[in-house]
Amino acid sequence: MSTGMPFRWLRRPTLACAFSLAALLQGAAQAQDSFKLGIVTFLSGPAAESFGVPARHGAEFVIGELNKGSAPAPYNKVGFGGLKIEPVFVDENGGATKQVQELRNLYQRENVDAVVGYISSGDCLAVAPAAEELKRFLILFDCGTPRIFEEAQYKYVFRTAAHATQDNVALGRYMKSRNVKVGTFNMINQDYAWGHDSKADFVATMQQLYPDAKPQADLLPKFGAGQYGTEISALAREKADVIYSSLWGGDLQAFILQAAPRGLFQNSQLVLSAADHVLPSLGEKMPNGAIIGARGAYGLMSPKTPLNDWFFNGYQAQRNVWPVQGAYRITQALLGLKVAVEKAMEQNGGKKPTPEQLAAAMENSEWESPGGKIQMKLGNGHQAIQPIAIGRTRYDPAKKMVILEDIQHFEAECVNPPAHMKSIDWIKAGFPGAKCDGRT
Amino acid sequence: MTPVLATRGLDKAFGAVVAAAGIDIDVPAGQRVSLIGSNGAGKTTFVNMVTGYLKPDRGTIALDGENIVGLAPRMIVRRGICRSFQIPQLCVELTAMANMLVACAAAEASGLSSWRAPDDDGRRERAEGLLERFGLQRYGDRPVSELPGGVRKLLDIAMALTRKPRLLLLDEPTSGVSAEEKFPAMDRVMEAVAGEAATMVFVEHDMDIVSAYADRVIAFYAGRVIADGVPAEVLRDADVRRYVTGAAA
Amino acid sequence: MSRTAISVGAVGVIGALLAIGALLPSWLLFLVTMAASHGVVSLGILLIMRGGLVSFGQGLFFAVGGYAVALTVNRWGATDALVLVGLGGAAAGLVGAITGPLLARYSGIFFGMLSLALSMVLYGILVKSTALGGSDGFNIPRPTILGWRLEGASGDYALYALAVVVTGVAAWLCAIYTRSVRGLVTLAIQANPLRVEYLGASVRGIMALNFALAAVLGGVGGALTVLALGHIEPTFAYWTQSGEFVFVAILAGPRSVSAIFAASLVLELVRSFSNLYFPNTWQLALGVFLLAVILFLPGGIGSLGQARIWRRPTKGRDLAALRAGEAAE
Amino acid sequence: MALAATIVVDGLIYASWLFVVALGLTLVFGVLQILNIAHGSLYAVGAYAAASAVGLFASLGFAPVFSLLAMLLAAMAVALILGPILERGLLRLFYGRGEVVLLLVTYALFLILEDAVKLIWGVNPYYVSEPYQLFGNVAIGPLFYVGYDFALVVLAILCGAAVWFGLNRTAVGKIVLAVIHNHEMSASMGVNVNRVHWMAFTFGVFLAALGGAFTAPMISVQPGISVSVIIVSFAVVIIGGLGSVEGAAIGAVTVGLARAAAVHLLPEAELFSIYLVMAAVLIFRPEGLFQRAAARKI
Repeated sequence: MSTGMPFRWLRRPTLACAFSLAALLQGAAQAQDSFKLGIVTFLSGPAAESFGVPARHGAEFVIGELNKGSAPAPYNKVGFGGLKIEPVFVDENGGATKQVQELRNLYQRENVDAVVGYISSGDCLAVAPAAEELKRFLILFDCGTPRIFEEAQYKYVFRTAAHATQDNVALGRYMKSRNVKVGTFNMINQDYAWGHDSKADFVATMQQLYPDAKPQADLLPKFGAGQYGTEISALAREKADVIYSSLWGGDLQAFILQAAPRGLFQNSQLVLSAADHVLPSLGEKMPNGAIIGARGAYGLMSPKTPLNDWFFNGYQAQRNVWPVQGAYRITQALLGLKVAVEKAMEQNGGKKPTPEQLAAAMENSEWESPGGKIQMKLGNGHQAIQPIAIGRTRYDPAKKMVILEDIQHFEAECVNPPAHMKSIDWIKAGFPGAKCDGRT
Repeated sequence: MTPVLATRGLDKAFGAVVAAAGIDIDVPAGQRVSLIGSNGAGKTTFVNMVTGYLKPDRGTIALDGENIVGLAPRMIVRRGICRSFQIPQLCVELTAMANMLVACAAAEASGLSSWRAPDDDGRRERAEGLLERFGLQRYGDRPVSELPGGVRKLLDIAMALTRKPRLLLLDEPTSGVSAEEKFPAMDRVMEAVAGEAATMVFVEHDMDIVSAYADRVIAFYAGRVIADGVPAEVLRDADVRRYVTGAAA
Repeated sequence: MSRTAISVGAVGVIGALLAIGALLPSWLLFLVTMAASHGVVSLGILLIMRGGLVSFGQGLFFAVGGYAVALTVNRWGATDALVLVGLGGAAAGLVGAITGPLLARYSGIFFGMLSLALSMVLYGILVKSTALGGSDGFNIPRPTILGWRLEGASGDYALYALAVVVTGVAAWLCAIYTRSVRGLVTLAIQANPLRVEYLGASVRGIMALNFALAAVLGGVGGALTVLALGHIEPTFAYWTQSGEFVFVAILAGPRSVSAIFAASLVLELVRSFSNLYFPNTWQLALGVFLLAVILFLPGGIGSLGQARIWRRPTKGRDLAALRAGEAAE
Repeated sequence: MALAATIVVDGLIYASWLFVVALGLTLVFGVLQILNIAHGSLYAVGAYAAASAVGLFASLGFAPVFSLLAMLLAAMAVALILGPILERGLLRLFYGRGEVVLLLVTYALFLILEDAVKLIWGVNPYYVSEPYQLFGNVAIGPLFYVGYDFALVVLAILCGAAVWFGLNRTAVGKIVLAVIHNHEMSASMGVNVNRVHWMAFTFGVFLAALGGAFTAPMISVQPGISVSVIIVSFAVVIIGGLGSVEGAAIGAVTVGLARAAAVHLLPEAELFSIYLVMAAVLIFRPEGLFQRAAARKI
């Protein structure tokens, strides 16, 4: 009899359909020679330009280099421990409900081995318990809220970047060390959690470092407002030594474009907690002398190391612009994940690690990144601390770009709380245990 | 005996236009009253005041001796005054039967019984009976949008009758009905109304219809009653001939 | 379809879905849970829509139900899912009972816009409430059912079963309701509110009750969503969320209760797959899909072989009839 | 007093911006009975087009003052291309399906345009800085304003006056008013309703694009700018009364002043101010501030 006979039933359409449906429901089989990595970042919406797309470009550059094995030591092994990295990109735009659903789809339908993602704090809060519930490995790479590991404990969830507390503590310390006079300060922050939290951290820091400084205008334009004329009048009306803002992206750009011609920055020192990402695009429109943070030692404030040269120059060659915060942060996440995978593989005899093995390898680990050393010291070894730098802007007509000068680097322990202490309590207690310049 | 409807001193003005001035009308039970008058004479205003659509500036309206001024239309309906409309007010996408069921059920659309099916509690039988009485049973399953104008007119009146009203007000029951259908249609209406033992007031322009079907005629001019009596007398009245029927010229 | 047939059908469908759920892969199970939890909110819009009005503020009740549940869990430690779903529905129903009579005075686009404004005021309040996590919201632990904590794969299934049973019962009740005296009079209100008033019914009263029932359904949807998601945030009350509920209702068409859930599921699937296959242009793909459905299925998904209630189909008429309020003369 | 003056000036500048955007929305609603959610996307397209046009003019060596012309031409080009295509090619297919269906059609359009803009212009920001400094600075009391802000006020007044004059004093305008008043009757009287529809929609697109074009110099043109415009311009139109030019003006001034007062006096409340005004107006004047009962629209 013909050998085809046993498979004849396959030709019957219903059964074939059922068969392929079953295959679909099972999902693609997990490949053993590659590491499938879900990457979630804003590809549309207001955060795409500032953070999401630079992060995607950073990921593409780093993954390309890693898969070729051409990253510098100790990252010169191909892919993750020899496994080729296979990224699946998902847009973070669309709200927390959608993110939880898509995270599940990534793990359960696309069978990714790990997910690196999330810029929005709300999304991070929402997806962390979902990954924990599924017992799958998740790295949060960018979001700022300290609440994630201060309010809950996770086994499978890590954040490889410091939370937002260091941005504001470092700003305060920088002003203090540069003897910036702060009799009064005005604030303008977006009316949502990032703006509220940043403001609270900044005010608390100022109370410690400048106990006599008086807060004045406290403006809270809504997210994406675009028109700041009224706010600028209010800021100009109540003259203050310092104007603090945690605005970012398009909102920050619009605010600067509208405020600079009205002379707002001539009388007040502008202090921005997260602004390096607008420097390449704003260029000469960025006021000189603004004190800005980058949420890490990133971009123009990054340290001079071979690792950073590889990243900075490689990215710039590929994208024609220097890398900003988003690109750095995803890079430190990917390198941390690489270290963890390779460590786990050393211990399990070279197999692709399980989420449990990955989590064990990641916990309390340390690794070098282009922006400096990342240490998983908080949240029971799940939350990173990292060095940060603050600098002042100056437009350099010769280079046709904004440069940062008078840069000061802060060690991670100087601007981050110790383990088991909530950040806001730490600030209000006067930064106990902070180690600056190697001293406590 | 208390009249079914009694109005005293009804006044209504729209700016400078007087639509009703000192209207006193008593309608005893069982009477068929026709309201006549030229356009703008105040007939429809009278119907709208009695049914609560307009509130009179002054005066009282009593149903069986109880004042109903200021009540919402639905409360007046529940007390027993129902009406039809010059332009039939139907749910055109629903079938004729569904319209009748709505009419049977509407006043019960509160309380727990409103969760029961529309066909229950004898409503379907009631609706079928009325459709039959108006000769509309064959249209029951057709959406109203497909029905001719004369049928819509009758359906509109049938809906007003579902609640066994004490007083039925018909606003121009034969307008838009072709000349040859008018009398058969009115025959149907009178027969059905008689079956429900309702008192009836109808606005009408066709004096042949008025003569044939009304027990009593009330003529309006400029918001006032200018004549009131049996049809033959009123239609002979000089003022009525001058201002209403136009036969004087 | 008679009411008995509907009831038998409802039991059958719920049973079948419970059985199917055991075979579904985990990601799809969760997606269906979300689709059901959101669909039940759109079911409320259907109730209002049959009376000729469309609410663009159901996010208000979705959020009230969700926050009521999440706060009860976090502040008072109640964890029983059944109790919590009831609580979410009751809280939203209470708010609906207060706002319903106010909103029932409005017709057409004004009703829609006022409901939208109210939901946006709640959104603003929630964003401002730092104690509730502000715009980031907060998380709640997995609930329990009769003392059993819903964890892992079996927990996922239990949440799916909860959503299927609760929304199934809600759909069954709505199907009965639309075939009741009130349901029929609601349809008549859509066509001719004046006449309904002249038949002795209170149009505002009926619409206010429909609105309160829709609010309960919104709250139940919010509660189910929060329990399965484990997270709540102010975007529950944001206008885009409310708009999505309306979209599902329109996608389903005004005729059928079950079509709502089909529409909700289709929307979730399309969004999910377009997000994966076109990460850069998923909004475009979604938009094209929505246009295509509105264009080629004017009666909504429900017009695909569905028993008609009290009316004959006239092409394209149903949606025209959604034009709120105006009496058809 | 100085504070009150500041609030008024700030409020009026914001109101001018709102008015230009809301005017197109209310006009489109008046004529086509469409509450156009994609209006914000058309605003964004206008901003992007202006950025490209100003860039082109600059590269051709035109003086900066011509950048205003470039922005105007950009808005016109957007309107003439997108207006007829969207109205004839898309919206027309859904007429007679009710306000809500059309609302959702424009929502789908909004989603499509969001990504289409990204495909055409990418995600990098564009700046149109040339026009912003054309008018220098103006000092009012102790505060400096950018002269361009007042140019926006002039633009708003010009737009409002042109639309009002066009509707009430020209033959075409009277036809449009007739269509607004009664579609069926004007069609039966021989008015080419189709033509009025696409022309009115195109003009609405023009106003949206114009608003975007003239806002472009003040902002960084990038993805996401459309969303914030939609709801505030909805609020303006609802507050003023749907389909009314005067209403849009009153609504814009109301919202502008309310917001300015909130920012200066009670910044915590800025987020709600617009919705509270909108809810209050709807509760006390359901048809909007400027809609006479059963009055004709516009």
